[in-house]
Amino acid sequence: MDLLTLHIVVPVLTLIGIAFARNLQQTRTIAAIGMGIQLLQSVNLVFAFLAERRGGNTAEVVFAKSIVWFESLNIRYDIGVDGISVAMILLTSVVIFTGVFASWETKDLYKEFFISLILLAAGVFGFFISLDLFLMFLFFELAVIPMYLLIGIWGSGKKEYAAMKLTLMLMAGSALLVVGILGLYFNSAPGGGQYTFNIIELSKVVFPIELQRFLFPFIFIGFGVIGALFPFHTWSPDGHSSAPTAVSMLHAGVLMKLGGYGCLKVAIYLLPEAANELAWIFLLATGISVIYGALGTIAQKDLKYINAYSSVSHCGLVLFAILMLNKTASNGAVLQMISHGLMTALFFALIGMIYARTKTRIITEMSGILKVMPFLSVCYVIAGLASLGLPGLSGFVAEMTIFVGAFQHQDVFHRVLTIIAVSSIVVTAVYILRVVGMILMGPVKEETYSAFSDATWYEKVATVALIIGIAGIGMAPLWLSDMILNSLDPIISAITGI
Amino acid sequence: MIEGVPLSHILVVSSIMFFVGVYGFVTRKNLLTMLISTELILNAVNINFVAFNRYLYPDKMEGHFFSLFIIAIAAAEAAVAIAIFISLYRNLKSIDVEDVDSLKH
Amino acid sequence: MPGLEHTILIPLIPFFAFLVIGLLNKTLSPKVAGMIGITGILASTILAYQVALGYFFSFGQVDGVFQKIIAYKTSWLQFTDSLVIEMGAILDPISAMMLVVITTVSSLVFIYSWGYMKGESGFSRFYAFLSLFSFSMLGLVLATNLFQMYMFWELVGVSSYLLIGFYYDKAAAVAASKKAFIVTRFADLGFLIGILLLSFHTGTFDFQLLTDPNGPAITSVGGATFMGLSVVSLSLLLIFIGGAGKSAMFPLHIWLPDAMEGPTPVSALIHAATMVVAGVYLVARLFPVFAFAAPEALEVVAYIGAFTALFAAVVACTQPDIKRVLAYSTMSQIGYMMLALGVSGFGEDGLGYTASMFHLFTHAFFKALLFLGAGSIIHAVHTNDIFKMGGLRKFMPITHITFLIACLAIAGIPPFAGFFSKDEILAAALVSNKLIFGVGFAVAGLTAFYMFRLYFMVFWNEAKIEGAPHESPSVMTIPLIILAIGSLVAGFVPFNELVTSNGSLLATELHWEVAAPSVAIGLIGIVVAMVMYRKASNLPSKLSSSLGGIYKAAYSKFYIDEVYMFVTKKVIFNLISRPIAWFDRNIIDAFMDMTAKMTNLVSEGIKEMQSGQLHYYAIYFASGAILFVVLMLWMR
Amino acid sequence: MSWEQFLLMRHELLLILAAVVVLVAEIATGEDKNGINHTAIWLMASITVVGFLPAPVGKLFGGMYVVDSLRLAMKNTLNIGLLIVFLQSARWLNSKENQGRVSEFYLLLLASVIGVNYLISSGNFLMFYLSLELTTIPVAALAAYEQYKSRSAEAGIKLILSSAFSSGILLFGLSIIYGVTGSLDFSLAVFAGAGSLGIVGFIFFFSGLAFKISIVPFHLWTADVYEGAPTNISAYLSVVSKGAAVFILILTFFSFFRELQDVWQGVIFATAIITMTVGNLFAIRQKNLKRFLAFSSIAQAGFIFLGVIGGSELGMAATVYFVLIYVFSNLAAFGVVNIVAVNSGKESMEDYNGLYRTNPRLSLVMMLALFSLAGIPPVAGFFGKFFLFTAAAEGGFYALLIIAVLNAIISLYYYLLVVKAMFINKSENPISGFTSDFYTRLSLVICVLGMIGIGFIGEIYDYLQSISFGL
Amino acid sequence: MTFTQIFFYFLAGVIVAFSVLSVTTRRILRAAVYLLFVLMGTAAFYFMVNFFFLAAVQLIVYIGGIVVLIIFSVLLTSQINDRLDKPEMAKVVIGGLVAFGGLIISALTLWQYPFTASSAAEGDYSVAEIGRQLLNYGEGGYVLPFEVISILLLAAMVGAIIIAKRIKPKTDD
Repeated sequence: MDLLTLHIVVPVLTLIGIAFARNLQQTRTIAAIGMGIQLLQSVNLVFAFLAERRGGNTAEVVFAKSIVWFESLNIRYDIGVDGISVAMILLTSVVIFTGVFASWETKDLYKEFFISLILLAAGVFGFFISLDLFLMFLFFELAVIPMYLLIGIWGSGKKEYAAMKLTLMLMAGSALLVVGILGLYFNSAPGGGQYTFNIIELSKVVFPIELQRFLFPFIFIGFGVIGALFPFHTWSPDGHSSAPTAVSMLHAGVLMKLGGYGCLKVAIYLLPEAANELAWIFLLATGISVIYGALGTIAQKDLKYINAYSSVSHCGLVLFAILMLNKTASNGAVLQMISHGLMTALFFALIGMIYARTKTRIITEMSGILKVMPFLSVCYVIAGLASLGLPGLSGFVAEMTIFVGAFQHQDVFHRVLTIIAVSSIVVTAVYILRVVGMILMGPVKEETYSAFSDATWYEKVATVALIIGIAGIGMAPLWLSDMILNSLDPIISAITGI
Repeated sequence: MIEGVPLSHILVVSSIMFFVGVYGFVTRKNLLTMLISTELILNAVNINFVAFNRYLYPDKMEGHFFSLFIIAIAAAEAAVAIAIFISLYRNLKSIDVEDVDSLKH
Repeated sequence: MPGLEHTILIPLIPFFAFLVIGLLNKTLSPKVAGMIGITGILASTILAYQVALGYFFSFGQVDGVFQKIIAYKTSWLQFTDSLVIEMGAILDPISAMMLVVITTVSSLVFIYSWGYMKGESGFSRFYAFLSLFSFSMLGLVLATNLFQMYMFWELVGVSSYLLIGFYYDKAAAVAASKKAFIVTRFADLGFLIGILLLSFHTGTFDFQLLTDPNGPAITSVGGATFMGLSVVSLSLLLIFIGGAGKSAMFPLHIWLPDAMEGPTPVSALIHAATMVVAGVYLVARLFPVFAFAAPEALEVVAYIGAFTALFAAVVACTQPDIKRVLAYSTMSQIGYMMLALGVSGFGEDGLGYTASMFHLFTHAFFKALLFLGAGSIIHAVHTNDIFKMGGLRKFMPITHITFLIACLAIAGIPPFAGFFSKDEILAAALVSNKLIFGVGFAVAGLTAFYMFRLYFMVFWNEAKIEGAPHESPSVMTIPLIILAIGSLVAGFVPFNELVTSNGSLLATELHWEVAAPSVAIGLIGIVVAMVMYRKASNLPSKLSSSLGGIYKAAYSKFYIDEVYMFVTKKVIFNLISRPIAWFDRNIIDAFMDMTAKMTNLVSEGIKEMQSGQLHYYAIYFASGAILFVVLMLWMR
Repeated sequence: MSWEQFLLMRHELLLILAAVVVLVAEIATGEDKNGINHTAIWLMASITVVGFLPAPVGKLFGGMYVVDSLRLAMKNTLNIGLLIVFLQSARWLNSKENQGRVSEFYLLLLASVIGVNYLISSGNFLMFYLSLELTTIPVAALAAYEQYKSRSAEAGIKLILSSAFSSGILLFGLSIIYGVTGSLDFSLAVFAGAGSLGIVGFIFFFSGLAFKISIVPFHLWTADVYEGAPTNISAYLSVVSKGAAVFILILTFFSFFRELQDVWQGVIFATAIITMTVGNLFAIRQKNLKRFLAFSSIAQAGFIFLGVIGGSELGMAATVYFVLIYVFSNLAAFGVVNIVAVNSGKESMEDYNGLYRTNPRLSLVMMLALFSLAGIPPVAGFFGKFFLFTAAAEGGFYALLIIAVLNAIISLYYYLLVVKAMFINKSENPISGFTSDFYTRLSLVICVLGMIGIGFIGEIYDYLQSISFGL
Repeated sequence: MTFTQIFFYFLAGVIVAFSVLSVTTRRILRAAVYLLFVLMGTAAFYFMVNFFFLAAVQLIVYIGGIVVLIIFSVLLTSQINDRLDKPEMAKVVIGGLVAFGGLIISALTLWQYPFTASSAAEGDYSVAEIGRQLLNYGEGGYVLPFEVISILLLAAMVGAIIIAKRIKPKTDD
C-alpha cells in the first residue's frame, strides 16, 4: 500500500482497534499507539518527500496514484502530495497525536469519543492527500460531521447550540462548495472529452472569465467559512468554547486549515483570473477580520473565547495572505496555517488542562497559576509568545512572511490593508499579556489552588510535542519554507500567467 | 358519432361534470358524498374517453376499453373506501370528514 | 569572514546557558544555575573583548578606514528572491563598541546579582532570563540586516518583559511588564512597517547595502514620495518610532519609569546601560541613510531627543523614588544621544555621531554604576523612597564613593567620563542648531541638580532609617568599584579615532568655549542641590509650593500616563473592543441565529397548510394543478 | 405464449405465485400464524434473488408490457424494499392484535408490489393506470389495517379518498392526452401540435403522479397517512410506492413526454423548489418520528427531481441510484422506528432521548440512516445526493442547485435533531434496552450494508448509467 | 335540429343538472339517487355512440353495484331524514372558485382545440369483438390488463374484508 493511502488506513485500523477495546486504558493506549504510528509515518513522509525532491522529481505532486472509482463520471481516487500538503499532514499528525493525550482522562463514552476524534482526523488526512475534488469534498464533510457529536456529547456550556451552529454553518459552506465544484466539473472539457474533478487537470483548463466570476465566490466562501472568513466566523467562538479540549485543538488546529488550504489550492489555483478580480472584496473582509478579531478578543473573559477570537484573527491572516496572490504571502499563509495550528492546539490543550483543575475559564476568576502549576504556565506563556509573534517561535516566521509578502503590492489599497493587518500584532500582544498577567501572574487566588498538581505525564507529552513543533519551526524555518515555496510555483504561475 | 353534435360540446359537458365533481369533493362533508363526487369525476373522464374514441379514433377501441377498466376500478375503489368508512364509523361513530382531522400539522 | 566565525558564539553562549538553565530548571540547584549563567557571560565577555580589540587594533582597519566586516552569515528565511533574512554577525566600530559595553555591564550585573538576588525563590529563573537577554542584546548589535535586528529587537523586548515581571505575584510588576511590552510593541509596529517600506523600495534588508552611500537605499529611491516626504524619510521615521519606543523617547517613554518594578540589577543592565540605547544604536546603524537620504528624519530625531532630554530632566527633579529618578535620568541622557545623532552630519561633520556613541559608551558605565549603587542601597534599606533614606554615607562607604563618582560623571564634571562625551555633544549641537544647544545646556544644569538632589538626600541629610544598614557584600561592591573605575577612565578612550560616521579618523579637540559654561552650570546645579538637600530644610517644599502647578505637573510626570490610560482603557477597551465584541455577538452572530429563527417562524407559520382537513388537501391539489396549467400556458 | 415470454415477466409471475402460496398457507395453517411470516419472507427473499439473475429483455402484449435492463434494475430495487418491509413486519404481525390477519397483510402487500412491477413495465397508459391503482388500493386497505385505532382508519380514508381524487385528475389528463395524441402507447405518442391542450393534459397527468411521489402541493396526504398507518405501511409507501412513481415518471418523461420537455422542466423546477422547501420547513417542527420521516421523505422527493430535470442519461442514472440508496436509508430509519414502537409503543422524538445509552446499535443504525438521508459521507446518501446535484448542474440549473444545497442544510438540521435526541440528550426514563427479533436485525444489517456498500462500489453507479438513457 | 341533437342536449342538461344537484343536496340519499340519474344519463350517451357493451357495464356495475353499495352504506351510517350541515362558506367559495377556474381553463382549451373528426371507418363494436380483444394477448389485445384488474379486484376484496370484518383480538387466557 502506498505511503499516502496508509495515512487513511492507519486511522481506520485504529478505529477498528478501538471498537474492540474493553476499557479506557486499552482504548487510549490503542489510540495513542495508532496516532503515534501516524505521526511517525508523517515524519517519514516528509523525509520521503524531501528525498524525492532532492532526487530531481519536479512533478507538481509526488506519490501520485489514481484508481478509478466512478468511471462514468470520471471520479477517481486520485491522491498525491506537494510540499503544502505534506506540511499540513505533518501538522495534522502532531495535533491528533497530542489531542489523544490531551483527552487521556475522558470518562464518558470514551470509546465513542476516540472513534469520533480519529474519524475526524482521518477525514482531514484524506482531504490533504486528495487531488480529486469529489474525493476532497467527501473527506471535507467526513471531517466536519464528527464535530457535531464531539461537541454535542462531550462538550460543555451551550454545547448543543454550539454544535448545531458549527455543523450547520460549516455544512452551509460545503453546500456552496458543491455548486462551485460542479461548476468546475462541467466546464472542464471545453474542447469536448471527458469531464474531470482532478485538480491538476482542471488547472490546465482555461475557464472563461464569466464562469470564474460566478464560481469563485462559491468556492472561496465555501472554504472560507471553515477558515473563519468574516462575517461567517461566528461558529468559531461558540464552537470552540463548547468543545472538549482535544476537539478544540483539532478543530482550530487543523480543521480550520482546510479552509485556507482549499482557498489556495482550489479557489485561487483554478480560478486565478476571478481571484485577481474579486480579491479586493475578500481582502477587505479578511483585513477587517484580522484586526476585528484581535480587538474583539480584548473584551473576552473566557479563555476559550479569547483563543477562539484570536483564531479568527490569525486565520483571517491566512486568508488575507492567500488573497495577496503572490508567492511570499502565500508561503506565509501556509506557514501561518501550520504555526497557528500548533499554537492554537497548544493553547486549547493548556486551557483544557487548566480548566480541569480550576473548573473555570473566566480569567477574572483566576490568578497566580504560575506559582502552583509552573509547567503548564510556562507552556502557556510560550504559546502566548508564539501567538504574539515572538521571533524564534513559529508565529513570527509566518506573520513576517505574510507581511513582507503582502507589502509587495505597491498600491495604496493593499498597503493600507497590510498596515491594518500588521497593527494586529500590537493588539495581539495586548490580549495575550492581559491573559498572562491576569491568570498566571499575580498572587495565588485561593487556598485551594495550592492543592493543584502540575502537569501529568500525558499532559506533558501533549504540550512538549507541540512546543517542539513551534520552536522548531520558529528557529529553523528554512526547510519548511523552501518545501512550501517550491509547491507554490504552479499556483503562482497560474496567477501571473494571466 | 352523433350527427350534428360537435365533439367540443360533449367535452364541455364532461368538463362541467368533472369540475362539479371536484367542487363536490372539496365541499361535501359526508365521506359518502365525497365518494359520490369522485364517481362523478370518473364518469366525466369516461365520457371523455368514449367521445374521443368515437369522434377521433373510431377504428380502434382504446378509449372504450379504458372506460371499461375505469368502471371496474371505480368499483374496487368504492368497495375499499366504504370498508374503511365503516371501520371509521365504528371508531368515531361519524363519517363526517371534518371529524377526521386528528392527524395534522 | 574566515577566522571570525566564532563571533557568533558571543550571543550563542548565553543562549545555551539560557536553554540549559531553563530546561533543567527543576533539577539544577539555584547555585549551579547561577554559576552556569555567570560562566556563560564571562566566556562571552572574553570572546567579545578578543573580537572587539582585534577589530579595533588589528584587522578592522583597511587604509585607515574601519570596515564593515561580516563575520558570519547564514540564510534563515527566504521571503522573495532578494529579501532574505540572514542570521549573522557584523563587525564595525559601533557593534564592536557595543559588544564591549554589553558584555562588560552584563558580566558585572551577573556577578552583582549573585549577591543581590541571593535567596530569591526564582534565582535560577532570573539567571535564565538574564542569559536570554544577553543573547538577544548581543544578537541585536551583531545583526547584519534590518530583519535580524528586528527579531532580536523583539527578543530583548520579551526578555525585558520577563525580567520586569520577575516578581510576578506583585501586581505593580505585572502591570509594569505588560506596559513595557505593549508600549514598545506599539513602537515596533512602526519599526516593522518602516522595514517593510524600506525593504520594498530598496529590495534589501542588508545593512551593508542599505548604508552604502552609493547603494540602492540612498541613491535609487529619491523619486517615490508620500505626503511630501520621500519614501526613505517616511520609512526611516517609522523605523525611528521603533527606536524611540525602545529608547523611551517622548511620548513613548511611559514604560521606562514603571519598568523599575523589576529587580534592580535588571534595571541597571537593561533599562540603563544596554537595551534602552538600542534605539540610539538603531539610528546610528542606519546613520548614513538618515544623513544622505532623509535629513528631515534626522531633524525629527534631534528634536525628539532634545525635548525628551529636557522633559525627563524636569520630571527627574521631582520624583521621590530613587530608581525612578534614575530612570528619568536615563531617558534624559538617551535624549542627549539622540540629539547628538540628530544634529550630526556625515564624515567630516560627523562629530555628533561620534559624540553620541561616546556618550552611549560612557553613560553605560556611570548609569549602570548608579543603578547598581541604588540596588546596593535598596538592598540595605528595603525602600525606594529617597525621603525615607538619609545619612547613608556612614553605613555604606563603598557605595557612597562609587555613587558620588557616578554622579560627578553624569553631571559632566571633569575629568569624569561624562564630561568628555557631553562636551562633544554640546559642541556638535552648537555648530548645527542653537536652540538644541540651549536645551542641551539647560539639561546639563538640571542633570547636575537632580543627581545631587538624589545624592544628598540619600547619603547626607539626616538618617531616617531605623537600625544600622550595612554595606553590601563584596560580590556586589566589586562590580561597583569596577564600574567606578570605568566611569573615571572611559572618557579618555579616543573615540574620534575609533568610532566615526564614515570609519575614518575624525579630528576633534576639547571645546573649551562649550565645556567651560557647561561645567559651570553643572557646578551651579550641584551647589543648588547641596543647599537645598544637604541638610533637612523646608527649602524644597517652599520651592515646590512656589512653583505650584508646574511642580505638580512634573511630579505627576505631566499626566502622560493618564492620557495613555484614557486611550487604552476608555477608548480602546470601552469604545472599540467592547463594541466589537457586542457587535459580533449581537449583530453578526445574531444574524446567523436570525436565519435559523426565521426558518422556524416560517415553519410555524405555514403549519396550517397541513390542516388535517381532507377538503383543503383537495383544494390545494386542484388549485395547484390549475395554477401550473395557467403558469405553463402563460409561459408559452 | 412461450417459456421465454414467461421469463420476461418473471418478477410479476413469481410474485403472483407467492401471493397464491400465501393464500394457501393461510388455509393450511392453524392458530399459529408465525409460519406464514417465514413463508412469505423467504419466498420474497428468493424472488428478490431470482430477480437479479440475468434474463432476456423485450416487449410483450403488443407493447403493453416492456422490460429492459433499466426496468429490471428498478424492479429489483423496489423488490429489495419490499423484502426489507417484510422482514420488519414479522415482529409486528406477531402481536396479538394482528395475529388473525397475517396472510392478508402479505397478500395485500404482494398485490401492491405486483402493481409496482407492472407499473414499471407498463408500455401504455392503460397498464400504467391499472397498475398505479393496484399499487395504491391494497395499501389504502393496509393503512386502515389497525382497525382498533381510529388514526389508522383516518389514514386509510385520507389515502383512499385523496388517491381517488388524484387518479380522477390524472385520468382527466390522460383522456385529454388520448384525445390529442390518439394513442395510449408510450412509444407512439405524437405531441407535435398538441398545443395548449397537450399542456393541460400533461399537467393533470403530472399532478396525479406527483401525488404518489408526494410533491408539493399534491403531498398533503403524506404526513397524515404516514403517521396514522402502521409503520411498515408508511415505510412501504415512502419507499416502494414512491420509488415506483418516480421511476415511471422518469420513464414517461424521458420518452412519451420528451417533446414537452420545456413544460415539464418548468414544472419540475418549480415543484422541486417548493417541495424541498416545504418538506423541510414542516419537518423541522415535527415531534412524531413517523410524521417527521414523512416530511423528510417529501423533501427527499424534491431532491429527486434534481435528477429528473436535466433529462439526461446522467440524471436518470442518478435518480435510480438515489432511489436505490434511499430504499436502504429510509427503510433503516423506519425499521428502527418500527421496532422501537413495537417494543415500547413510543414514537415521539422526546422518547428517543438517551436511546444510545440503552440501545446503542439501534441508535447507530438510525444515525447512519439519517446521515445517509442528509447526504453525509461516508454513507451512500452522500453519493446519491451529490450525483443528483451533478445531474442538475449538468443541465445548467444552477439556481435550482443553490436552493437545493441550502435546503440540504435545513434538512441536516432536523436530521441532527434526532441524532441529538439519541446521543446527546439525557432522559429520566429512557426506552429500556431490548433485543430485536432476528428478522428486524437482518433487515437492519441489510440496510447498513447497503448504505455503506453502495457508495463505495462505484460499479453499481456505472452499471446504472450504462443502462440509462437520456432525451 | 335533428332528434339525436335534441336528445343529446336534453341528456346533457340532465347530466349537468343532476351532477350539480348531487353535490349540493343536503340529503345524502338524494345525492345518491341524483348520482344514479347522472350515471343513467351517461349510459344513455354510450348507447347513442353505439357503445352498447359499455353502456350495459355502466348500468350493471355502476348503477347496480356502486350506487347500491353507497345507498346501503348511507343507510348503515346515517338516518334517512338526516340533513347534512351546510358546507362552510369558505370552502364553498374557494372550492367554487377553483372548480370554476378549472372549468373555464379546461373548457376553453378544449373548445379551442382544433379536433379533426376522423374519417376512418368505424370499427367493430360488437360484444364478440370486445370479448376477442379482451382475451387477445397480441397487438391490441387486453388480456394483460384483464389479468391485472383481476388481481386488483381480489386484493380490493381481501382488503375490504379485513377492514370491515370485526376482529376480536386474541386474548391470552
